[in-house]
Formats: sequence, structure tokens, C-alpha cells
Amino acid sequence: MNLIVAIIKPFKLEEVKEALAGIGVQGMTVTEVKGFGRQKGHTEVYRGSEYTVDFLPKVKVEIVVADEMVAKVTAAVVQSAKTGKIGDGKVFVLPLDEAVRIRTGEQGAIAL
Amino acid sequence: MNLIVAIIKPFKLEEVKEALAGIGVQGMTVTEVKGFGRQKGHTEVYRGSEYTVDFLPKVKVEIVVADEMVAKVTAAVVQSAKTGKIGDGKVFVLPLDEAVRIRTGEQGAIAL
Amino acid sequence: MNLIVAIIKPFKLEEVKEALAGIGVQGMTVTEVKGFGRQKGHTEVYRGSEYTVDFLPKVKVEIVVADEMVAKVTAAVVQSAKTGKIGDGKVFVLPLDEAVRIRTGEQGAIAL
Amino acid sequence: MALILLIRWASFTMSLPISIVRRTIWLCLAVVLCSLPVLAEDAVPSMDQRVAALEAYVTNTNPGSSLTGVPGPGHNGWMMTSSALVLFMTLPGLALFYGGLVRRKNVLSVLAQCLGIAGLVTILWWAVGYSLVFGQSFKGVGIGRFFGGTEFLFLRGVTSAPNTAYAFWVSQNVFAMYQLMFAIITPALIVGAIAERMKFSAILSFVTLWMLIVYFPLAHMIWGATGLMNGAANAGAGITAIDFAGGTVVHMSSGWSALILCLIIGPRIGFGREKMAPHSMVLCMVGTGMLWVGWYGFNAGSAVAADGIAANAFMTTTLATAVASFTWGMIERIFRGHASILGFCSGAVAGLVVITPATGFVSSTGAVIIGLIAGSVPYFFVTTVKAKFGYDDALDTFGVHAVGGTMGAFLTGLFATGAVNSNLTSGAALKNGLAKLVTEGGLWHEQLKAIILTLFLAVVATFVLAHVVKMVVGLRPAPEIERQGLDLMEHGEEGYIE
Amino acid sequence: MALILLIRWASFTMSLPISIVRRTIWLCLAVVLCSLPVLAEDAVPSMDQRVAALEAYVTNTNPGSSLTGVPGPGHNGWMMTSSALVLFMTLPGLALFYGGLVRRKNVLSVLAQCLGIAGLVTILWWAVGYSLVFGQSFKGVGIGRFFGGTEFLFLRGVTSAPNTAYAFWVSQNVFAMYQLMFAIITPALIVGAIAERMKFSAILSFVTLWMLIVYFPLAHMIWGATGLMNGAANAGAGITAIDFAGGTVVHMSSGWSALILCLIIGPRIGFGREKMAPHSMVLCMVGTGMLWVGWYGFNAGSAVAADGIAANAFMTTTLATAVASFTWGMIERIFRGHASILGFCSGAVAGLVVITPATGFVSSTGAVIIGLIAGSVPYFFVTTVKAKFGYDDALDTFGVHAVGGTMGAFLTGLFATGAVNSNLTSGAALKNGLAKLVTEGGLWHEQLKAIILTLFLAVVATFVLAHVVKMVVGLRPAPEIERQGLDLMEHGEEGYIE
Amino acid sequence: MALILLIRWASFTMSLPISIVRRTIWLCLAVVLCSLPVLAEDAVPSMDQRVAALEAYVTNTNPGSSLTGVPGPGHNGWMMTSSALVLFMTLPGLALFYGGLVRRKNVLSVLAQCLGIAGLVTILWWAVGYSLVFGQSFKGVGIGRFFGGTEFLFLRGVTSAPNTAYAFWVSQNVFAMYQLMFAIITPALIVGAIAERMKFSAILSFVTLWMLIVYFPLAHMIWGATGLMNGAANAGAGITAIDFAGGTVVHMSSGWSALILCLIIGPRIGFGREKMAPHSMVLCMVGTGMLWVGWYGFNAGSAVAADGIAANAFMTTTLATAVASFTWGMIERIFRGHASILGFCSGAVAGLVVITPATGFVSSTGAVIIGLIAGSVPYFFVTTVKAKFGYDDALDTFGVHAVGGTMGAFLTGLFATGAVNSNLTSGAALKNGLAKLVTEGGLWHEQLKAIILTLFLAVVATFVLAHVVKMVVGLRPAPEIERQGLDLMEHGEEGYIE
Ligand SMILES: Nc1ncnc2c1ncn2[C@@H]1O[C@H](COP(=O)(O)OP(=O)(O)O)[C@@H](O)[C@H]1O
Ligand SMILES: Nc1ncnc2c1ncn2[C@@H]1O[C@H](COP(=O)(O)OP(=O)(O)O)[C@@H](O)[C@H]1O
Ligand SMILES: Nc1ncnc2c1ncn2[C@@H]1O[C@H](COP(=O)(O)OP(=O)(O)O)[C@@H](O)[C@H]1O
Repeated sequence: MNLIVAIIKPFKLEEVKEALAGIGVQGMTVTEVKGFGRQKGHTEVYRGSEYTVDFLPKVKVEIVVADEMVAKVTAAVVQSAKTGKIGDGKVFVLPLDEAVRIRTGEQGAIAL
Repeated sequence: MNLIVAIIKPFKLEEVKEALAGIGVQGMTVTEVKGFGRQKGHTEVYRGSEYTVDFLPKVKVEIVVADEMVAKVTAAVVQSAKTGKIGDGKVFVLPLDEAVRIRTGEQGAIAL
Repeated sequence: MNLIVAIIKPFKLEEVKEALAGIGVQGMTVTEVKGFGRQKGHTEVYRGSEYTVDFLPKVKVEIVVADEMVAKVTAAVVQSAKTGKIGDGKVFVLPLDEAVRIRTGEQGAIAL
Repeated sequence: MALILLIRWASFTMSLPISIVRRTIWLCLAVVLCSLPVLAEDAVPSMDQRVAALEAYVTNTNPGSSLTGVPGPGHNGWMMTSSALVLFMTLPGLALFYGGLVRRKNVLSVLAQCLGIAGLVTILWWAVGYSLVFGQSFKGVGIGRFFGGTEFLFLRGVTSAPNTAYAFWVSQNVFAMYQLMFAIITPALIVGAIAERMKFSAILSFVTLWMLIVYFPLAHMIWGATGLMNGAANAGAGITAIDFAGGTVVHMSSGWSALILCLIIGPRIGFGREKMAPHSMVLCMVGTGMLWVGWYGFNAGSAVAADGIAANAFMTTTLATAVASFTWGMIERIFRGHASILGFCSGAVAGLVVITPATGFVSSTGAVIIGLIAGSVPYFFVTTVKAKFGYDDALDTFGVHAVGGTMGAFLTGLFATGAVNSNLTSGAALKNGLAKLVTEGGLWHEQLKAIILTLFLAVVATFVLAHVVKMVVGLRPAPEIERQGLDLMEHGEEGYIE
Repeated sequence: MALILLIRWASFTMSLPISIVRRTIWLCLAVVLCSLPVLAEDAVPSMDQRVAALEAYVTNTNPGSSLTGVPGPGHNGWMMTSSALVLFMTLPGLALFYGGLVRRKNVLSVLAQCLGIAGLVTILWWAVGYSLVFGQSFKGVGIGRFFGGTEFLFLRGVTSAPNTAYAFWVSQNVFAMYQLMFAIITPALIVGAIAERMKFSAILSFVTLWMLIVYFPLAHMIWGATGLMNGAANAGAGITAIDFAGGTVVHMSSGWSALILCLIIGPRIGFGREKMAPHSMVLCMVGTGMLWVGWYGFNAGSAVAADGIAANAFMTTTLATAVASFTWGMIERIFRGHASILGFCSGAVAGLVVITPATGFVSSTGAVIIGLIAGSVPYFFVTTVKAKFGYDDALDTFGVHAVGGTMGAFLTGLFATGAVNSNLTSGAALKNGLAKLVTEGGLWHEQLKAIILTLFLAVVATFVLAHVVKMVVGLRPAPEIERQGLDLMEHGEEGYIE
Repeated sequence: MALILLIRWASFTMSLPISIVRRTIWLCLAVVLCSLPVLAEDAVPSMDQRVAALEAYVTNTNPGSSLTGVPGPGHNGWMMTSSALVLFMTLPGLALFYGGLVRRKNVLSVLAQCLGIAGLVTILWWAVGYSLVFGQSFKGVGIGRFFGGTEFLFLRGVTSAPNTAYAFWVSQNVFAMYQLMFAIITPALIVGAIAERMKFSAILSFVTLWMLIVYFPLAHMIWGATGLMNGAANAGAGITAIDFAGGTVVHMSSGWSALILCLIIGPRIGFGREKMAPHSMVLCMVGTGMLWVGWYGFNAGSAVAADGIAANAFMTTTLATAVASFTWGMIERIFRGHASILGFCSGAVAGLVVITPATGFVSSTGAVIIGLIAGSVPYFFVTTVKAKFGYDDALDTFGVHAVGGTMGAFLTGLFATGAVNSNLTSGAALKNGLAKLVTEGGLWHEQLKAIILTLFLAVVATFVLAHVVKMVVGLRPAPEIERQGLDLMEHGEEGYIE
């Protein structure tokens, strides 16, 4: 099993979710995060004070999938999250040792 | 060492924390997340507009433990987070290469 | 490649960011989290009711780096995030299988 | 008399030589002209009466025979302002004060309860409430001591002309709306004790019954012209108690009912184990500020005039509130190490509650003393007593409103003085003995009677009504609903969306 | 007359024996003394006139020859209070009501629009607006039915003395500011329909033109002393319609313009696909409470006096609003399973809107009926109709204000009664035929004419002006800006920072 | 005189035939009846005096011998409203305006400071403040120019009767509370400069001393009947300056003290490096709206009557504020590319500040000009000047209140006109020379003197007092506390809990 971590633009979440559901992914976990990267932030001025905001709002999607799904899921995310503009984000794939469904205690790919 | 990631129902956090403390876990990191899974969301209607909310509030607990603790911790989480109803969440176990305590620079299991 | 996860004190974020930028890290993802650890929380009293708050605000910084950078990045984080007081946080290093830049589809270290 | 004058004059002119007659007619004309109002006094008021009526406008007394049925702009304007201020106390004042104190997942439920009660109570008030409280058609009959009458059902006949039984210069429709605002906030206060765990339908049902059985009779007894406990205005009052702006009617009734209801409904799931800290002390503080500001309408407005009694109420309200707020904060600082915002807010509200029955009756010194007491005794109740007995009075309706209202009603008996309010020593008060009690002491005895009657009515009625509602619609939502929050489950909305 | 009396008296005394003369002089003296003010009537007012003027203060009528040019404290105080209340409706009332309903990333844009409009409209009002609406120098000329005049440009001559064409006892400068607050909130209402997707510069440009072409003429036609549709006060009104506090001028004009503008500008990116739920129902409810409270200034203040008409407006506003709020909530509960906070809030606002034109003209019973209608018909529009036609009236300005304002204008025709407002059956109303319509029925016919004219002006002008603005500055920001939120991109700030 | 008439008449009737006598008696009766008040003129006021007193109520002048010691409903009602409005400015207005501008972790500390100051200052005011400011027992003595007297200590003798030295028709207790609200908001303004980094105990200590040493004497000097700089009302004023609603007393004093205090306390940890953006521009805007609305009580209420002067103040306040808000926004748009919400809010507050001293003295044109200046000069200070000198005036108390108050005091000297306020050219102003300055020019000279004296007192006293407090209790919390936020560390609470 693998943990696929995708950092995407917030407004792309809905599309990514649908793309994933489309290829049979049944679960995912989403976190609001701030991203720092090549994409430039902006400047906010409050009266005299200027603040450069270089952390931009992003959404992190975590999906645990069986090994055979990794490529498919990665591709689906890349495709649905892409705008072609800077700051589109990344997909990271991490190895995973085990997964357990709390409700039933099932383990492995069946728990996903 | 391993990173144990548990996605649980928010109101179970206190119980899980106590269960973990009970078996000697000294640290953990908690994030508010939104989960998509088999558990059905609900519908919100604002005047004419209907929104299906399929991301439900969950809590992610991350615990780094020494290898020998993994099973025990996993079991403790599963037990304390379980309600038996759909949406109870998952426990994922990831391999971990290294851990460092920032304050002291200690490395490995001693840093946890 | 590795995923470096650092849990730090919130007000250290700016320094850590600068330290990382200083050694050539071009991207990172930041999440607000709550940490439970050796650092004592505080007690809040609202009228008659006393609540012990043992989850303290922390910031999680995730940086994916090529293997050769791991040590350097870890060191930079530890150095810049350190106050020497309890609760300074941890750095965890996880193995990473793959990284993709959504915008271009590039893979591997070049995607970071 | 004017007519007789005219006739006499006519017969007198008959007996005079024509030239004198002709010329005297001029005199007569002059006299008649300038005394015209006098001559027609049966029909139109005399100059003196007209001026007296205008003076009565300034001094808020009976206009007599001129300007009757007309509201006075200064008084009417102030009472419209006051009515708006009292509504502001509930919407959004109390809604925010309470809403800030609950958990995030239940904030909307509190707002919905306040809004729902506002609508429901308005309909009740329009249909029967105003008439049952401020009517007089039951006068003389035994029930007249507990209910007003039927003449104003559906606000029939409630026009812009003043109802002089309650105010010489304020339009009755404004008076009716002003009192409606009190009728709205009182049941809304109860919500604090059972916050986060009572079904919306159960609340609306309970409030409907409670208004009919507890509030309307109580309000009539204390404020109705023929009310049993209306010492200040009913010459035939059985209990010569006084309550300027609602220590018994509003705060005791809601506070004690709240206690009973919260005992019957039981504590929130997780009470004592989970963190149930206020989700937004900012909202709570905003609500406090609005309550304080709006309370000027509540207290100074209860003079039903922009007169000196209102002015005194304005001063005592300010002093008691500020002193109580500061006292509560300083007690915390001494015993806990820091003054909390919730402490300052609680103190302010406690001060407002305790001064309420006394506000138009006590001096500045009395107000400061009341402020000191208000800032300390409820503190003891919401911290020590509640912790000791373990009832889940979620937002301290009992600790602040029942305790404060009861104390206030009693302290009014000690500090009330005719020096700031002549109604205590004249008119009805002379006839029913109140004046004697105020001057010679002993008013506290009557106040105690009113306290006991109020407490008794509130407690017994709530006990019965809560059980009725429990049987018919049920009091609590399913545990799963309570867990997830009433906002989503009972109202289908979330308070905040990121 | 007094002089003639004196002369006659003198000639009469000539012809009498000396003793009688001497003694009669005493009589004369007494008479003269007490009628002295009469004698000097050309110079100073008589006692009767002085008292009559004081009575006129109480009854809000013409002071006559005494106390002229002086405001009356009760009325002036109430109107200053009312003006502040109406400003409170916009800042922060409407800003919060609307601000809470948009998404988090656009909350500030709504606040900025309200603030910007407040500043812009004040300047327009000061320079030309007040004069064009309430001046009379165009009287007699054809244009005088649509615009007032030029005598008050830059508020020249607008002092603390009352302009008796509009109020006997309220300072004209207060009246001008009171009406300014209406001029501010009206365009701010439009913002609801095009929220989250219109350029700030486009909004300010559109509002500038819209005020000149739509609001000023409309306000003059309905409320100006020489206005075409001012049935209640213009004896020469062409259309004898009535609108107490702005059903046509404020709600219809903004609501219908909003619909056209939102059709021209098109739906928000993602409309119908993405979740666009209100980011803070708490703010929305706070705004609702403020709107309700402030609306008392709007409606009862529209009597431009603290008199019985204001009192009646206060009552009807309260009843209609509470009933409408409760009705909407209960409809939801029946058809959807739960009463939402947005439902209660929408109902309250709808009630306020619909009662607005009627508030000073209808009885309590009329108000309750209007409340029932207000709580149900707009519900149907914002749910079923909007869903059916698919226009993106983001915050339901059309569904609530256009529909509500139109209904209200019409219902006023059915429920208005001279019993609560004598202006409907006296003075100008007698001359222009309104009195007859009110007494004998048929007013709804005139109301319909006013509705059609208002609708026509709003729709056509908005259509043209929106296209002009589109060509010159453009209506919408770049899609990327809309995506990221107007707060950051148009105003350089974020609403909330963690 | 009436008596003499009667006697003469009696002796005259003796010498007439009985029939004439009898018949003439009727005439006499008529005459006597209508002149009855005249007869009793020594004991009770004459009809003319009674009517004159009633007219005095309308025109807000001296009631003379009738209706003395009685408040007038229109004035009293408006002043109670105004007092409530001014309290609303602080609680929750200013608390939100400032609270929104700090970081999330310090929001409650600002609220606590406002609440704590409200309680503390009330107690000071009750005990000594009112007496020291508005008493007159020191009159004649040298100190009488700086402090009032001791007759009102503990509000002794402050009843509902008007104190005619300050208002003919407003209850003194209401006046005392109205002025209390000013005394509360002034030190609360200071908090803006040292936000996020001053110990709560230090703030309360500093404020206590500052009220005694700076505020009370300053308020007496400007507004006290025997005050040194009270040009408008003290015939023996040494400096014939004018300050309608507190440009010097409130804004200059707080603003300059704030600057000194923030220099002494030093910048926040991380200032200039870390992001210290407002955590909630929404709260800030809500606070702005409330400040604006409440400021009508502050400015128009400063007429201490609902008269034409109040009316003028209402107008000028509206115009200056709206113009300044729009100006600031447009300057930003031109120089920065976008108009920010903070810009509109800052402009509005600046407009309110600058018009404050002038509001009851200038015309609409003056107000618009003042608005333009108010929207631009403070902009320059809070952006360029602050950035240049690098002091950490956290929420711009100096940039807005000190700069604005100083400018306002000066501009009042240029724009004040007797045309809108006859007090400038009559009564005391005639005696002390103010009238001449107003008519012939040169008032700005006196205003400058008042500015310098105020500035001097504020700066020197704050310098000394801040050091005293620093030595005794310390000014700043430990850095760790500042880092974690004052909410949790100083008040044991969090502003928002998820
Ligand atoms: N090395 C990295 N480690 C972790 N997160 C990263 C890394 N680089 C980028 N990110 C995340 O991806 C987001 C997008 O990256 P950015 O460099 O701005 O654009 P792009 O993805 O188009 O190259 C960042 O905002 C950040 O959240
Ligand atoms: N494949 C997955 N990857 C990541 N998170 C998942 C995955 N499946 C489920 N989750 C998380 O677990 C939560 C519970 O899952 P769900 O399918 O609703 O119920 P259950 O855990 O009872 O099977 C989800 O809300 C989501 O946060
Ligand atoms: N075993 C662990 N797993 C995950 N996170 C941990 C673990 N131990 C500590 N942390 C995180 O590190 C933070 C700091 O740890 P703490 O024990 O308080 O102090 P220190 O880092 O100085 O030892 C915690 O608040 C928590 O977020």
C-alpha cells in the first residue's frame, strides 16, 4: 500500500475528488495547508505596514491506496488538479506498512 | 521507528489521548481534517441552494513510536476510537527513517 | 527523496522558512497543528468550569528533499527552530517513493 | 356655566337703553373673545387648562382636560427608542452573549432559539398576552388580580392614544410593543440553562405554555393596574411590593424556571469530562456591550416617560453595572490571578440584573452598594455553588438571573426611597400602605412575599410544564444529534464555513 | 381686529358720563390686560397663539405664528435617533447581513461596497441630491414632478430651522441627513444581487449614475412636495399613490435594478457547481438583528415626528416582522424538516420590507396579515422561482426586496386606513382625491400605477446604465481575481487572519 | 397689580345701582376667571411666565420662574439616548475596532482593557471625577480654573433636577452619566498605541493616575463653568478657546499621551519583522460602524439638548465623516491601487475625530472641507510619518486621534461661525471677548493656546506617570507572555475556540 499526498489549489478540490471517485477511490482525507514555493505570494498593506504573504492557501489530499492503484491515482490527481499555471502543486508517494479500519479492525487493502 | 497516522471522529480524541497516555506514549500531534469515505455526508440548504457536504470533520492523530510499540499503539487507538458505526476512521502505519528532538538534538527513539 | 516533517513552535516559522530558503529549499507545506508532549499545557477557567488544555498550538512543516539534502535540511530546521526550552518540537524523516509536479508532470527530485 | 353666562348676559342687555346696549356689546365682544375658552369650558378647555396640560407634558402628569388622547413627543420618542433598545438586547445582544458561550457546533441553535422565541411570543402577545397582562376588564373579579382582561385581545383598540392607566403621554401601541420586548427576552433568558441539548420544538412548546401560565399572570400581578403585587400603582394591591423593571417578573421567573428545567433535562453529554469552553469570547463580549446599552431602554424606559425617574434609573443602572463588572473582575484577579473577560461580562450582566427591580427607586449610593453585591454573590454561585451541586446550568441563567433577580428584589426593599420616586409616597402608595413601608421601613417584608410567590409559581409551573412537554414532544434530541451539534442537525446549517 | 376694537372702544367712551368712563376704564384695563397679546398680534403672537404653537408642538401640527423656525426637542431628538438608526442599518447592519452570506474570501468586498457607497452617496446628496429630491424651485415647471429644485444645492440654506413642507418641528438639516441615510442604503441593497463578482470601480460608477437617474427622481416623485406620485402630501399629484417609508423608492427600485444587473453581469464562476454557502450565519444573524432594530428609525422615523403616526408605524413594523420571521421558519420546518436561521432572518427582513410602504397607514390587524404574506411569498421566490429560472441573485435582493417591495406597495393600497393616519383623509388628500380612494376603495389602482412606473424606471435605466458602465470600466474582474476572492485582489486585505 | 385691580373694582361697584352691579359682576367674573393666574402672580408664576417656561423648553432656554428644577422630556430623552450611544462607542464599538486590528492572540486583552477601564473610570467619576470637573465650589479660588469643586463628591446632590450651569432641561444625573461616557472612552483610546504589549495591571494603574492628573483638569478647563479655557460659557475664561465635543479634551489628550506611552514602552516583540496584520477586518469594520453611529451621541449630544445646535452637529458629523472616509479610500486607490476596508474605516474615524471640536460651530460647507482634510492628513501620518520614525503606535492612536484632534481644534478656530451657534456671539462670549474673535477673526490664536496647553499637560504628565507605573508595577509582561499572547497569559482565556 502507499500513501499518496497531493498538494493542490483549493478550488481544484472538487474536481480532484470527482476524478478520484471516478476511478474507484473510496476514501481520502483533506487538510487545509499553506504552501511556500515558486508561486509568488502577494503584499498586504495595513496603514503603514507592509506584509509579504508568501504562504498561499493550498489543500492537502491524502489517499491510501493499494499498490496497483498508485499510478492510476497519481495520474488522476495530476490531470484533474492541473491548470498549467505555477503553483499547481505536487503529488508525493510514500510507502505504507499497514492500514486498519477502526470500525471493524480489518487490516490491509481491504481496510481502505 | 514508525509514524502511526490515525483518522478518528473528533469527539473520540480525548479518549484516544488517554488510551495512548495509558500505554506510555508521551507525544502526539493532532490536526483537524475533513474526511471523505463511506460515511454519508449531509445536505445543507440555504434558501434555494442545496449543498451536499461529503467532507466530514475528522481528527488526524500522528504518533511516532519505536518499532516495538507499533502494535500496542495501533491496538490502543483502534480500541479507544471505535464506536462501531460507519466513519470511525483508519489507522495507517508508515516507516520512519529518523527522529530528532529539536531542543536537544537527540536522535532516534530517545527523541520521541 | 525524503519527506522531512518538522513540528515547531509557531513563532519560529518565519526563522525556519528563512533558514531553509537560505540553503536552497524551494518549497514547503505548512499546517497548523496541536501538539501533545512533555511541555505542560495550561488551565483555563470559565466561571465554575476548569479546563486543562494539554494540546498546544504547533506548526508542522513538511519538506520533500532529495536524499543528499536530508541532513542539511534537518540540521537547518533544528538550528533555526531551537529555543532550548521544552516543547521545541521534533523533526521526523520519512522515505518517499515518488514526487510529481502537477503543472508539468515532471517526476523525481526535479519536481521539488 | 359658559352657557348660563351667555343667557344672563342676553337678558341683562334687554333692560338697557339701546346706545348702551350697542356699545356694551363691544365690551362684551372683547371679553367674550378673550375669555372664549372659559365660556366654552364644557366644550373646549380654558387657557389655564391648556397650559396646565402642556406643563403636564413636561412633568409627565395627567393632562387633564386638554391634549387628552394625544401622545407627547418627548415621551413617545424616548419610549420608541427604549423599545428598540430592549429588542436590541435580545436580537442580537442576548443571542451573541449566549451564542458566544456555547461550543461552535451549537452557536446557531442559540440564535435560532432567540429568533424563534421573538416570533412566537409576538404572536402570543398580539393575540392574548397584552390583554391578559395590561387589560382591566377582569377588575373586581377575583381573577383580576392574576390576569388583566379581554378588552385588548388581538390588540383591538390599542391605538396611538395613551392608556392613562400606564402612561399619560405614551401611545398605547408603543407601550404594548415596549412590554412585548420584555415578554420576548424573558423566555429567551431561560435558554441559557439548557443550551446545547434541548430540541427546538420542545423549546417552542415549553415557551408557549410558560408564557401563558407563568409570565402573563406574573407580569399582570406586578405591573397590571389591577395586579395583586403592584404596590406602586394599584391602590388595592394585596402585596404592596415594588419591581421597577422586572427583578421578579423577568429575572427571577426566568432564572428559577431555568434551574428546574435544567435539572429535569439533565446535563450535556460529556459534561464535566469534555472541554465545553465558550467558542467565542469575542461574541460574548459584544453581546454584553449590547445588553448593557440596550438595558437603558429596559430600565430607564420602565419609567414609561423621559422624566426624572427615568433619569434616575439611567444613573443607577450605569453605576451598579460598572461597579459590579469591576468587582467581579477584581475578585477573579485576587482569587484566581487574572481578571477574565468572561468575569467582566458576567459582572456587568449581574449588575444589570440586580439593579433592575431597584433602578427607579434607589439613589446613586444605593446603586453603588447594589453593584458591589451584584459583583460578588453571583460570582460565588456560578463558581462554588454550581461546582458543588453539579447541575449543568450551561450559561448560568440560574447563577446570574435567578440569584441576581432574587437579591435585587430583596435589596429594593432595603434601598427604595421616596426621595427619587414620588410614586412610592403618593397616590396608590398612600392608599395601600406602601408609602408607610417606604418611609418607616418594612418594605423588605412585602418584597419577600413577592419573591416567594414568584419563586413558587416559576418552580411549580416549570416542573409541571416541562414534564408535559417531555411526554408530548420530548425534551432532548438523540445523543448522536447532540454530539454532532444542534446547528447541523436541528437547523441544517453551520455557524462558520471556512 | 384688535386695533379696530380699540378704536371702537375709544369712540364709545367719548359718549359716556365721566364717572362711568373712569370706572369703565378699569374694566377696560382688565380686558386689555388679559387680551394684550391679541392687541399686539401684528408684532408678537397672542397668548392664544403662543399656547396654540406649544400645543402644535405636542400634536405635530403647524405652529402658526409663534415658535416658527424652531425645531421641537421631542421630534428633533427622535429624528436624530432615527437617522442614526437608519445609518446603523447599513453600517454595520446590512454589511453584516450580506457579508455573512458571501464566501469567506469576499466578506470584505461587501463591507467595502457598503462603506464606499456611504461616502459616495453622501457627497452626491450634499452636492445635488437633497435639492433635486426635496427642493421645490422647479414647482410649476413640468420637470418639477420629477425633480425638486436647485435651491438646496450643496445644502445651501439647509439650517436647523424646519422646512415646513416636510416637517413642522424637525430641523431641516436633520431631515436632510435622515433622508441621506435612505439614499445610502438603497444602492447598498443592490449589491446583494451581484455580490462576489463585480468590480469595485464598476459598482461605484454604476451607483453614481443610478442615484442621478433612478433614485433622485423616484424619491422626489413619491416624497417630494411637488412630486408626481406623492398622493399624501401633494395636492396636485398626478398619481395619488402612497408609500410611507419606501416600498417603491427603496425596495422596488433597488430590487428590480438588482435583478437586471445580475442578469447582465451573469452568474458567479462555479455557480450551481461549487458550494457557495454563507461563510458566517452568525454575522448574518447579527446583521438581521441590527436591521430590525434600525428599521424602527426607517419606518417609525418616516413620520418625521415622534407622534401617533410614528407610534402606529412602530407597532405595525414589529408585528409584521415578527410574524413574517416566524412564518418563514415554520414553512421551512413543515416543508424541509427544520427551521433554519437563514429562514428566520430572511423572514424578518421580508416582513420589514413588505410592511415598509404600509407601516404608517395600516392597523395592527393589517400588519399581521402583511406579515403572513411577507413570510411566505418571498420564500417561494428565493427557493422555487430562483431555482427554476437559474439567475444568480446571490443574496436574494430580487427575491426579498423587489418581490417584497412590490407586494408591499400593492398591499398598502388594500389595507391603508384613515383611522390610523389622518393625512390620508385630510389636507392634500382631500384635494387630489386620495381621501376618496382611501375611504371608498380603489387606492390599489393608483398603487399599481406607481408600481409600474417605478418598475419601468428601474428596469430600463439599470439596463442602460449597466451597459454604459460595462463599456467604460467593465463590470467583472478577471476570473482569476474572482477565484481568489475580491478581498485580497480588489482591496488588498483578508477578512480573517488566523 | 392684580390685587390692586380687584380692590379698585370693588370700590367702583359700591357706587353703582344694584342691577348694574349684579349684572356687571358677571362681566367681572368672566374677566377675573380668565386673568386668574395673573392675580396670583406673587405666589405662583403668571400665565405669561408659565407659557414662557414652556417655550423655553422648546427653545432650550432658561425656564425662568416656572417649571424650574424639572427636566424636559425631549431633551432628557435625547440625552439618555446620547449617553447610551456614547457608551456603545466603547462597548463594544471601540473594543471591536481595536480588537479587530490586533492579532488573534491578543483580541481579548483589548476587550478586557475596555471593560476594565469602563468599570474603573465609573468608580473614579462617581467618587471624585464629576465633582472635580463640573463642580463650582472652587470658583474664585485659583484652583477653580483647573478643578471644579467638591460639592458633588460621590454624586451627592446630583439628582434628576437640571444643573442649569450646564443644561436648562436635562437632568443632572443624566448629564453626569453622559459625561462619564466621555471619561470612559478617552483613556480607552490610549490603549490603541500600546496594544498587545502592556500589562493589564499597568494599564489600570496608569489610567487611574492619568484621569486624576490629565483628564479631570483638562475637562474642567474646557467644559467646566469656571474653566480656564471655556470660552463659550465662562465669562471669565483666561483662554477663550472653544471645543464642542472634545477635540482637545478627548482626542488630543489621549492621542498625545498615547504617543509618549508607546515611546516609553517600546515596540512589540517582532515589530517590523513579523506579520502583525489585523486578525479580523470584519470586527474592525463592525466597530467602525458602531463608532460612527455612537458618535452622534458624542457630537450632537454635546449640545446637551435636542435643539438646533444638536441638529447642526448631527449634519456636520455626517458630512465630515463620510467625506473623510471616501477621501482616504480614494487616496489609497490612487496611490496604492486599491481602496482598503481599513482605509475607509480609518478615514471615517479620522473624520469623526477632526469634526468633533467643530461640530456644533461650523456649517455644512465647513464640515465638507474638514472632511477632506481629515481624510488626507492622518493618512500621511499613519503611513509615511510612522514608517519614517519607526515608533510602534500599534493601532494608530497618535496618527488618528492626536493628529486629528489637534487639527480639529485648530480648524475650529478657522471655521466656527455664530450663524450656526449663537452661544459664540452672545452671553459669556460677549463678555470674555470670544464673540469678537468669532466675528472679526483671530479665534485660531486662542485655539492654538488651548492646543499647546493640552499638548503640554498630556505629554509631561504621561511621561512622569508612565515612569511611576513602570517603577511600581512594571509596564510590560515577560517576553514569553507577550509571545504567547495576552489573552491566555493575562486573562486565562482564548478569543476563539474551534
Ligand atoms: N519541496 C517541497 N516540499 C513540500 N511541499 C512543497 C515542496 N515544493 C512545493 N511544495 C508545495 O507545492 C506547492 C506548489 O509549489 P510551487 O513551487 O509554488 O509551484 P509548482 O507546483 O507549480 O512548482 C507549494 O505551495 C507547496 O505547498
Ligand atoms: N483510502 C483512504 N485514504 C485516506 N483516508 C481515508 C481513506 N479511506 C478513508 N479515509 C478516512 O477515514 C475516514 C472514515 O472512512 P469511512 O469510509 O467513512 O468509514 P470507515 O472508516 O468506517 O470505513 C474518512 O472520512 C477519511 O478521512
Ligand atoms: N511521539 C511523537 N509523535 C508525534 N509528535 C510528537 C511526538 N512527541 C512530541 N511530538 C510533537 O512535538 C511537540 C513537542 O514535544 P514536547 O514533548 O512537548 O517537547 P520537546 O520537543 O521539547 O521534547 C509536541 O507538542 C508534539 O506536537
